[in-house]
Amino acid sequence: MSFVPGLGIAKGMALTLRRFFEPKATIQYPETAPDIAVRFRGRLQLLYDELGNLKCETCFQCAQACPVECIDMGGFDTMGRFHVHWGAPEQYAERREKSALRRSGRPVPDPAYSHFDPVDTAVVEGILEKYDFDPRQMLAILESIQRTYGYLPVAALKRVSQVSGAPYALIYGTATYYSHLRFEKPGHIVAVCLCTSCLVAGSSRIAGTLARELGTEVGRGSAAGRVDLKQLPSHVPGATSPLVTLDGKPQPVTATGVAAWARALAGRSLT
Amino acid sequence: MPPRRGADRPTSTREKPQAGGQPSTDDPRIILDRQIGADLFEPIPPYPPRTEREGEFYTLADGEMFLNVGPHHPATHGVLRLVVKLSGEQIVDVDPVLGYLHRGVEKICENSDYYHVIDQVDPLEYISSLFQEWAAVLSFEKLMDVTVPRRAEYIRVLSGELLRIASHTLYMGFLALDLGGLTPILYGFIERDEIVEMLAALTGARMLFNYFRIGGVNGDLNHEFMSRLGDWMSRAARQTEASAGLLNENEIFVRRTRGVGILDRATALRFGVTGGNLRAAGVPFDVRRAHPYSVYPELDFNVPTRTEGDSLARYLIRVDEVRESIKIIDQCLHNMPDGPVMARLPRLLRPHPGRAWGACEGPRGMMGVYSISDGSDGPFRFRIHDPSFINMETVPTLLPGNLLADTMAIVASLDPVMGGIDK
Amino acid sequence: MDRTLETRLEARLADHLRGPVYQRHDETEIRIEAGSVPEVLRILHDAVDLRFEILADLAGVDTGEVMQVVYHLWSPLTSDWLRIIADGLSRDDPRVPSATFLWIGAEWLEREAYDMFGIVFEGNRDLRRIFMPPDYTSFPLRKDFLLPDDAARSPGAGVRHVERACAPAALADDPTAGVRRAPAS
Amino acid sequence: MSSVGGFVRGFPGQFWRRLSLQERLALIFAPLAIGAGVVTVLAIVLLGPPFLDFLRANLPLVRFAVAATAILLMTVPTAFVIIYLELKVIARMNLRVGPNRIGPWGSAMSVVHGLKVLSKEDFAPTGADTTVFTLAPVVTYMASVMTLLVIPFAPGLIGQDLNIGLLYFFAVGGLTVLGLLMAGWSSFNKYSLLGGLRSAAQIISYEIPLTLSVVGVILLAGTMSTNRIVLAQSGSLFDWFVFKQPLAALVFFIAATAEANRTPFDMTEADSEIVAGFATEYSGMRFGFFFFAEYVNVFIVSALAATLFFGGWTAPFNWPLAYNLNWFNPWSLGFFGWAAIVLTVLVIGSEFFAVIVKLLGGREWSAWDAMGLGFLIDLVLVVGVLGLAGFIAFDWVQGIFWFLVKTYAFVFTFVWMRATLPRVRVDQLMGFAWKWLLPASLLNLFVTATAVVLLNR
Repeated sequence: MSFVPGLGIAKGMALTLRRFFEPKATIQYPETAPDIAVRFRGRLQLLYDELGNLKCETCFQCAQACPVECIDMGGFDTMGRFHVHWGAPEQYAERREKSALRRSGRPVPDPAYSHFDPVDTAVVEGILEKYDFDPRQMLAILESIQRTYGYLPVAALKRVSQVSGAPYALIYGTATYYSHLRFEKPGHIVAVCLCTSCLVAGSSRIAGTLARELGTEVGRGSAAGRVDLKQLPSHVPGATSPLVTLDGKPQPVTATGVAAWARALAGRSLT
Repeated sequence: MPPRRGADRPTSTREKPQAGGQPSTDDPRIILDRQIGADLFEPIPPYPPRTEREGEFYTLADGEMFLNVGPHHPATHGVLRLVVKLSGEQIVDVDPVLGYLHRGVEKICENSDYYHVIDQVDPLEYISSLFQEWAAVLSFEKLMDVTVPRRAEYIRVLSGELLRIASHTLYMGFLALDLGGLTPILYGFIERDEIVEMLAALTGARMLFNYFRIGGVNGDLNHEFMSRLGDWMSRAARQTEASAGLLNENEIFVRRTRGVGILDRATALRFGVTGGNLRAAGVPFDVRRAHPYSVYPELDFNVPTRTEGDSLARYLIRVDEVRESIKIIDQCLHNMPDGPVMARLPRLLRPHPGRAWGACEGPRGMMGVYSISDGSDGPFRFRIHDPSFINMETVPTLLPGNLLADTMAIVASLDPVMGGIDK
Repeated sequence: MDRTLETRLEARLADHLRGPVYQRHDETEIRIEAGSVPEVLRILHDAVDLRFEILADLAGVDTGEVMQVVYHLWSPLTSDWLRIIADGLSRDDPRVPSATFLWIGAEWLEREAYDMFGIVFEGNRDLRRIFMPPDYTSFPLRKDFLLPDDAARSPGAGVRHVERACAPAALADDPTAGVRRAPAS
Repeated sequence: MSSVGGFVRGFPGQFWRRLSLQERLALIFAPLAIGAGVVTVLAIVLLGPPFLDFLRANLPLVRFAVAATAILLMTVPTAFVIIYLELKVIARMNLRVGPNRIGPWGSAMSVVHGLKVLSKEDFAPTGADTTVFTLAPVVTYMASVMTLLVIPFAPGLIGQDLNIGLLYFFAVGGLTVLGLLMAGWSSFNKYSLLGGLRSAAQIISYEIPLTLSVVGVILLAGTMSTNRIVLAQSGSLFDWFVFKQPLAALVFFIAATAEANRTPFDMTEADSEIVAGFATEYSGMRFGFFFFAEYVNVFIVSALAATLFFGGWTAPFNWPLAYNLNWFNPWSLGFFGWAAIVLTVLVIGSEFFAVIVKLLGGREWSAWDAMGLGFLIDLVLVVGVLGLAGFIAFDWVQGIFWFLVKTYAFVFTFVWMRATLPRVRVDQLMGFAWKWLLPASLLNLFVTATAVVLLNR
């Protein structure tokens, strides 16, 4: 406070008067767009690529990261399979069952297994026991689960998520990354015999055609996961070469007709 | 259920005058109608006092009256409700009523995991969000024995001090606004907006930055931020001086604030007040110096203190702190190290069971977080200590004896943020 | 981590400590009985070689089995935060002597702990709910807190302050008292 | 309702129900209109001549009525202008833009404010004393408008040249506080009560230095008639009383600020302390009255300051060139002559400017826009030319010009202070009035009186 009475007031008045003529700070919004920072994440949106396809790969990372767990999503992943992420309540129930119980004694509703084919998830506990619930060994865990069930039941994955505490997105990402892990029961098993006589009869070309038509390789599940292509361990006695079996029954397939047969099989299995 | 105290006290001032002849009803609307003209406009709670204090507060001596300041009052910060007992315009006693903004953040945090806690605490003191994050992150890092890269620490200090300046400029504006000055608040907002835009370029958000991470920060310095910062730093000091010059020497302002709401050293210590309000009372307690927690030991700044402890001192302390913060930002820019901004951490955070207390110096004082881990993926107990809470607690001590006109001046000079007080 | 603090504490508070002094990072932690809180705080505040002047925080904790009250103190003489855990409060009727005789500021902190945990601080002159509505019947931060049932039980469900004309004491006995009913026409 | 229902149910109801709404309205109002017209014509025919005689008999009354009406009507646009000024100036001082959407540069903003206030619900709170509650704004508004009666706008342009003009001014201006007190008391609200009492205390304690500071001027001018006070200052800049009475001018300005409840003395509606003071419970047009009264007060106080200390409508310097238009008799042209002149000037001028605009503006100006702008430019130009001519020719135009310039300079100062200064506390306000302003005005009065006595001897 200055000693001259009124000096401070005069200074203030002078300041405001100067500001009266200075350029203004207002941004006339509709006319002049505000310059928004590049990193500004005020707006959430799904991106589309130049072909107009949705870029979302249904990796569930966003649903996992959402603090209030308000994201409830579904969509096609890279392998063309439809998946749904159940919303907040199931989140709490599945990921936090133990902790929620421990923390608040709140009666946690049954995990939403009714969404899936019911499988006995007790085995999963055993498997996790073996890997001592360590999410870092997720691949091994998933492989042994697939060895047990023949595929990866989503119920089992949810169970893994909830017991080991690993985010579902992590498990799901691992499961979708490795192409030898699959989410569906194999529908049909097509086996090709590669014994000498069959090779002579051109079964290798047949195997190649089958693999091409079914979109897979020998020893792998097909992309749609519905047909498995395998190699017969040994020639069925009394069968004609080249020998191709469908679910164990020999099929009358020739090197020329195999393509049509495989297409028909794929079509049939798709229905 | 512990027994409630004073539940048996006589409800002398609370007898509703029942209109004669009408049957008594428990329909609140009818009760309301009957109260009209009686004590409907008295903020007396319709139940017997729970404590001696409440009882004596809500009993009027003759010549006194109650005045409800807030929760919807032009000058209350947030939804604060002060029940003021007046005789004339003299304040006899005050009873702050809190809880209008209570969200139960602690419970929410106990039910979410460590990643989610960080932006659950953001809206607490929405004017300076980074500091809650900082406190939480400090305590979590202690829980998990994480060491933060130096660059990350420097970025934390940089952004934190920027936000401190933003908060203080807003504080000056609000203080002036509560004293009836229209202009400083807008200058404050203009300056804050520059800083906030800057931080938006760095963190991606204007208000609730979810920027600090356990073991670092989310995202490195970028060119846009640096250019905006340089542009601002070139005129920051001048701007601050100009905005402060509007008030510092203004006779009216000085007369309104000098000697008003004196919080002396002993009382401040007994209240556990921290931050600028304590330093204005002459105690040089600044967590950045008293208990260094980041790279602050390497930085050169001093802790301004004053001895008066009145509203003017509290205001001037803020002005000095803005200058200090500008110094700190300058140093951060000059010796900003290279390197990563995040420590390498496992994807899944499950600290061993333990307890940790992290505290940092926010614009309003010490912002502390006490978290207990039980080995799961989320905190078992998450306790937030908010400085505004204690600052607000001093109000019933500071106000009595002053005039009603000083209510908002004193409250504003304590710089409360209801979002933090009500948790 | 300040080793000398440990020795000083043990020298001063030998007969109050429950278990050893625990130190980690820049925190020193001691556990005491609920009953000995006033003496311990008094010693910590007044002793010339301790001088813990500033009450940094006062928190209630519900471990599921017992209740705790946790004090954090700061002293200009040491580089450690001091944490005092008053342990072993019964969950049915948790009671602790108040710290307001040293720090007035503890009053509202204790009110908050009472509001959230139901911990009764004996000697606090103004121990009432601070955040929750005055007719609230349960304590939110307890681990056995059940949200939906509680909302149903709370007599103040959706009823404004002015409209309610009944004492919380009565509510304790009859939870449905004061719930707004249809006007008797 | 029942009677109407019965009417509708009866036989005429059949016929009534067949009509459309417009027909019904016509059926109701046409007879009324016809009747009213007939009555008017009869009244004019029968009572016209004696009425005219009556008017001629007492012209002063007529003149007074006309002046009062004109002043009453003048207040509203004045308030609008000052409100707009306040919005815009404060905004610019806050580094904002201010109203800029409605009307050119947002100049219609205050009008829209007025309409909004008019269209708002107007209710009285439960428990309020409705009669007093309704009367209060009217009292305030009328009190502030009545003071305008003695403000000389220009030579000969004054509501009523009372020889006790100043006394009248302060007497009536003091009534304002009555309205505020009524408002604070009647609207069953503690904030209002505090505001009313504050305003009472404040205005009572500031009336005294205000009046005392003026007494010096009265001594110098030797009269209380505002008009003659202005005449006493006529001449050059240095005949203004502000140079003879600087202290009085300062005291008057400060006290007048408090009198008009302007920042830094706006105790009565200190929004950060007592929500809106006496106006807390008011809404709609009742609030509008208070709102207008405040700004009319600003105008009045500025006008009085200009009148008493800054020479009112007198020019600051002697205007060299002046010619009279007495040779020109406007009636000689007759109505059609005037119409022809106005039309030609407007139409031809607008077309001319429209062409210019079109040529300069090029594509983006459509023909209609160009014509609109041309018309505006032409109008401005014509008005400017006429105004200049009038300024040179008629001294009352000059007077109004200088009067408005001075008054609005003061209004700007008030707004400027509001944009800058915080509010003083109520006890400091009182202390300032009694400890500083009152002694200062007394000192000034003493010195002036002594000087007058000595000089006259």
